Amino acid sequence: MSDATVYGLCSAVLVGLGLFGLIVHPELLRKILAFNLIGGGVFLLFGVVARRGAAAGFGGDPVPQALVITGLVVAFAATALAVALLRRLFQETGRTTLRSDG
Amino acid sequence: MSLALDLLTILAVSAGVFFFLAGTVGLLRFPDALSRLHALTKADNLGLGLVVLGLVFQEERLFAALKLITVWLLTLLAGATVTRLIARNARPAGPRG
Amino acid sequence: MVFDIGLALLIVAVAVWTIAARDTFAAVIGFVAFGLLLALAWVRLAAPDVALTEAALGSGVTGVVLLGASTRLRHAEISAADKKPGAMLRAAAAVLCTVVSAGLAAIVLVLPHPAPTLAPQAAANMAATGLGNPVTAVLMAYRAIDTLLETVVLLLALLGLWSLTPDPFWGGLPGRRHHDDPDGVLTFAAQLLVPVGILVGIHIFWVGSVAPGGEFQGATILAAMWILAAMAGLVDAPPVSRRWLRLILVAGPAVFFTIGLAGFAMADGFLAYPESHAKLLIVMIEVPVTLSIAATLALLVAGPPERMPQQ
Amino acid sequence: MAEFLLAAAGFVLGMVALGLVRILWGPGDADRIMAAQLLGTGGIATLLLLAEAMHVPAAVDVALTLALLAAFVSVAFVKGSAGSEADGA
Repeated sequence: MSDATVYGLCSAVLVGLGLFGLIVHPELLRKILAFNLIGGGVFLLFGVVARRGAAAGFGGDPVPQALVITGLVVAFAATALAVALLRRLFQETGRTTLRSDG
Repeated sequence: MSLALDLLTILAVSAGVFFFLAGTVGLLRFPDALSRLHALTKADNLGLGLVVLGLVFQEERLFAALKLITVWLLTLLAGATVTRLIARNARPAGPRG
Repeated sequence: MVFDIGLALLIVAVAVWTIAARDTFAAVIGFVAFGLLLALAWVRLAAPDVALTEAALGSGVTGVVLLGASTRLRHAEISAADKKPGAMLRAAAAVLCTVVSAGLAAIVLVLPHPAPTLAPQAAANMAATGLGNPVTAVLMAYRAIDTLLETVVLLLALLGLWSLTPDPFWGGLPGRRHHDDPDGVLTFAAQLLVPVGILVGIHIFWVGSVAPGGEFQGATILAAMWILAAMAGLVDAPPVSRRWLRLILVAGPAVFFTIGLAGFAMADGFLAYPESHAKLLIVMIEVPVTLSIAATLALLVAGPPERMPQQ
Repeated sequence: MAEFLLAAAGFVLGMVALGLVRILWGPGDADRIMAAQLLGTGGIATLLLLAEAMHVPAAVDVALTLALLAAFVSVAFVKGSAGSEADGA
């Protein structure tokens, strides 16, 4: 088992954990947090693929690494937008969940 | 020469790591927030300083050494500021009022 | 190897805490710790460029956005926390997520040998750009269209955020006005940290052509320094309707797009650079793009407008 | 030398892990922010040691970024946990 495989297994666990949080947490902010954990796991998997693809004198394949940088920036933009939506929902309805019966 | 420098690095880094241990023990064992704050910031910033000192012995370029020292100074400044702010907030809720 | 296993276990432990913590504020601290540890993992995976982005954006700035939301919603969260789904649903979710994790783990274990890689193509492309950092070369030349679209996505996210402005504050100032620190500690620290931080941000941006770093990382640090100055009450956000502000926001993507179009005339297609001037053109794109990204990120953190200039 | 520095990095990381217990215990926000502060300092030390042990000078830049951002996040944490009443004053 190589070093990269260790992080690969770690990323698999992260995706599962994040998915669990996304399903069971009723609060939207916790769902956003969980979604970011899934993102972290997926990006880490890209990192593992990049590390395994080390060639041409590079420590890792630069193409997946560049994709992860792009992905991190987009994930941040999505998080900021989601948080703004949540705050507006709270202003309008006083709720922080999507349940209408609460 | 290089052996002497290596020895200095090992000494300084070991001492630095020891202070991290001390800081963590304080964080875990001290009874109230203010004394934990005391243990943590003093020990850890000293620990980081010693680690930086040890690594400076390994640097050949001046710029790289200066960068290491900048990292430490930034951490000191941040630590001092945040500690002060936490202490101000922790005091009303603290054990002695 | 031992180090990596320890780090991976620690990352998983912090992730569990982020999901399981009762208090959202504690969960957000867990998430910031998670990002910090991931930055270490990226260094171990020989991806310092990603480590920089993770440390600055993934952990730091994202953490601040989530933290702001958690403190504003704190009282509401406490009442909502009682309405957890039933045991059956939780068990079913646990089973589903275990299956997903196991599937991914199995895929990781059977990844092909030798691993497929685009590194040789990226290396061949890098020689033509005059850049020394392969990741920057990929972002600015080999896959430049992705980067162009990304700057547009950031702008769209900001437009979406602004469109959530309550009617009376349309075109107003984002976020709350922070006042000077009563005993001046924060003001003092910000006055020292912000100039140093701006220097570091420019440094990280500038070394990006030859060493790990680049426009996204540099821009994130610049944005963070502006927000720090705002939190210390040193500066205030401008009203979002200001024309100069909007010019800064669109300058980066506009220059990027224009030089991309010029590629039809100067070289052989959209976003193609003539080999003799490739590096110059890339720097001409990167400077306004960095400024635009920094402004966009800072405004995304500041949130929708909440007050008018007179107040 | 590299092995020694890597071991030192691992040890500091272990201390960081123990500090996490403090986050789990709480009880107050102050303790949690302090634990985050410990994570920042320890993470920076680990990065600097890794930079030298793995011969990745760029990791020092990561540490520099982390030092700046740790200050930034900690200030935001303190302002946030002080609550809206302290902020509005």
